[in-house]
Amino acid sequence: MISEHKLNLSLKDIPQFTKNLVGELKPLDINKDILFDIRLVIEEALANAIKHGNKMDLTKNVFLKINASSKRIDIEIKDQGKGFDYKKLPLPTEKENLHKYSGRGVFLIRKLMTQVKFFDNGARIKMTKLLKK
Amino acid sequence: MISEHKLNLSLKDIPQFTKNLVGELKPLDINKDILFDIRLVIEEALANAIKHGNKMDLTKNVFLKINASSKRIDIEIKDQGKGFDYKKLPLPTEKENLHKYSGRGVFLIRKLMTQVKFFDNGARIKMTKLLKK
Amino acid sequence: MKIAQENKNDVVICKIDGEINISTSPELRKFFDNLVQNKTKKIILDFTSLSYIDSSGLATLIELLQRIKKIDGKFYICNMSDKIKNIFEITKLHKLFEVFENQELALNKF
Amino acid sequence: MKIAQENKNDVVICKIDGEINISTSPELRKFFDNLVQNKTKKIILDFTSLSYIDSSGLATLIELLQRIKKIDGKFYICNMSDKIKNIFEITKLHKLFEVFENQELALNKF
Ligand SMILES: Nc1ncnc2c1ncn2[C@@H]1O[C@H](COP(=O)(O)OP(=O)(O)O)[C@@H](O)[C@H]1O
Ligand SMILES: Nc1ncnc2c1ncn2[C@@H]1O[C@H](COP(=O)(O)OP(=O)(O)O)[C@@H](O)[C@H]1O
Repeated sequence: MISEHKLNLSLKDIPQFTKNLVGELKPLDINKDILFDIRLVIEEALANAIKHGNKMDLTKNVFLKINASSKRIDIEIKDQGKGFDYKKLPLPTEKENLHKYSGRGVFLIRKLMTQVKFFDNGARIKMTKLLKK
Repeated sequence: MISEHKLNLSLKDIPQFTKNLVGELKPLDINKDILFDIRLVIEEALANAIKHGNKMDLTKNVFLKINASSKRIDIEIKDQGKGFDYKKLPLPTEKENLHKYSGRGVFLIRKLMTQVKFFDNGARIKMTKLLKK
Repeated sequence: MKIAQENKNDVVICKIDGEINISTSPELRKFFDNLVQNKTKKIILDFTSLSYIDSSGLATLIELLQRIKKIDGKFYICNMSDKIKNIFEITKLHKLFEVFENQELALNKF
Repeated sequence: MKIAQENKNDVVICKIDGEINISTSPELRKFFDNLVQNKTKKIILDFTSLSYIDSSGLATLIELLQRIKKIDGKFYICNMSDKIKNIFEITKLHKLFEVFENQELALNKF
């Protein structure tokens, strides 16, 4: 199943949207813990795209592609912002960061997906999860 | 919100899929009776595409596009079949057809949408619902 | 879909919770078959909690109507939401089925 | 999200049903604020029915932890599903929070 989306969601709409989006994958019979991870990484990447990329400007869009089979799930999310220095993010698991309210999104994405790559200076993220059957 | 989908669903997966698909429109704050109609017409068109168009061949795909705003919803569904004579469908509301198990899909689509057009001999349907706010 | 069965004298009331669609229809058909096999001749389908129906669900209801007629039984529908009623009216199926505003009116009709 | 509150002596147990995410976090925060304002110093969050949490949900929990510490209180978490536990472990937040297998173990710790 492949789907492409042009979105202008506000932050509070994200959970409902991702819940339905991941719900569409149910016919593929993917383990529910994996669907949890997939939903979480989409949510984190969408929140970043809306908040940091598009800076909450709802006239800007976020573009989302999913290509899912029972073997792998590929996701691409792109915003209309300037990107960021994705190689220089502080580790949220360091003692001095453990109490912080933010800084876990990209880290979770990297941990939960098999492969993560940034493009366009960071304004476009491509991530893949390989599924063992 | 715009989304495009390349699908290979089996018939029994349709209701769950359309429920999630229409769920994605919730941020647009569209009246729930209208979302009922939108879900129904997508379901009927998808069922036709899978059953009559692709003849249940799951190596074939169905392509679905939705463009939704608070003003109008445009839907396009395309299968990989030969189409059909969409101008010559019996009316399901005629007395002799009222007891029949089938033949209500296209009729419901025409009744519930503002505009319905067929292309590619019937293998592609475009439908629009205009929303009053 | 969930079906809650309640018996009032010789009438069986089936409260349908959820959707009658292409994937839930077999369940409803099976439930109904059991009733008919047990010679139940008076059935009410209560649609209070029916949230959705598609054309394959409508087809299933027509099928049920024909089965109950074969054993000289009757089934009534009650408590349709406005939206479901609208679908029945568009397809003119409100003429095929006997539809009542509420359970009491349906019960009194038997 | 639904929160069911149960009091056992001076401990308040909050059973969270649903998701802690960017749109439900304010609700949890408000609920917690009320408890703290009423000088509740012993709180257990029961995660039995927690189906989902995202990074903004994690942030909310960290916030709550800091609030309860300010009034010299404590809050424990119990009954995490394996998946939620996995998210806490990846982010190492299981080191920040006091997490227990079940309510009893958490209750005994106060
Ligand atoms: N799409 C993006 N566009 C611009 N900056 C981004 C984007 N995604 C992430 N960032 C930057 O990377 C930082 C870390 O992101 P993340 O790990 O998700 O944590 P958080 O969003 O909680 O700060 C953000 O604070 C932001 O500065
Ligand atoms: N996408 C399609 N490709 C080929 N034939 C179609 C398609 N959609 C509809 N049809 C034809 O039109 C008829 C009427 O369709 P419909 O009104 O949905 O009723 P039903 O599917 O219950 O027969 C179908 O029986 C089929 O022959």
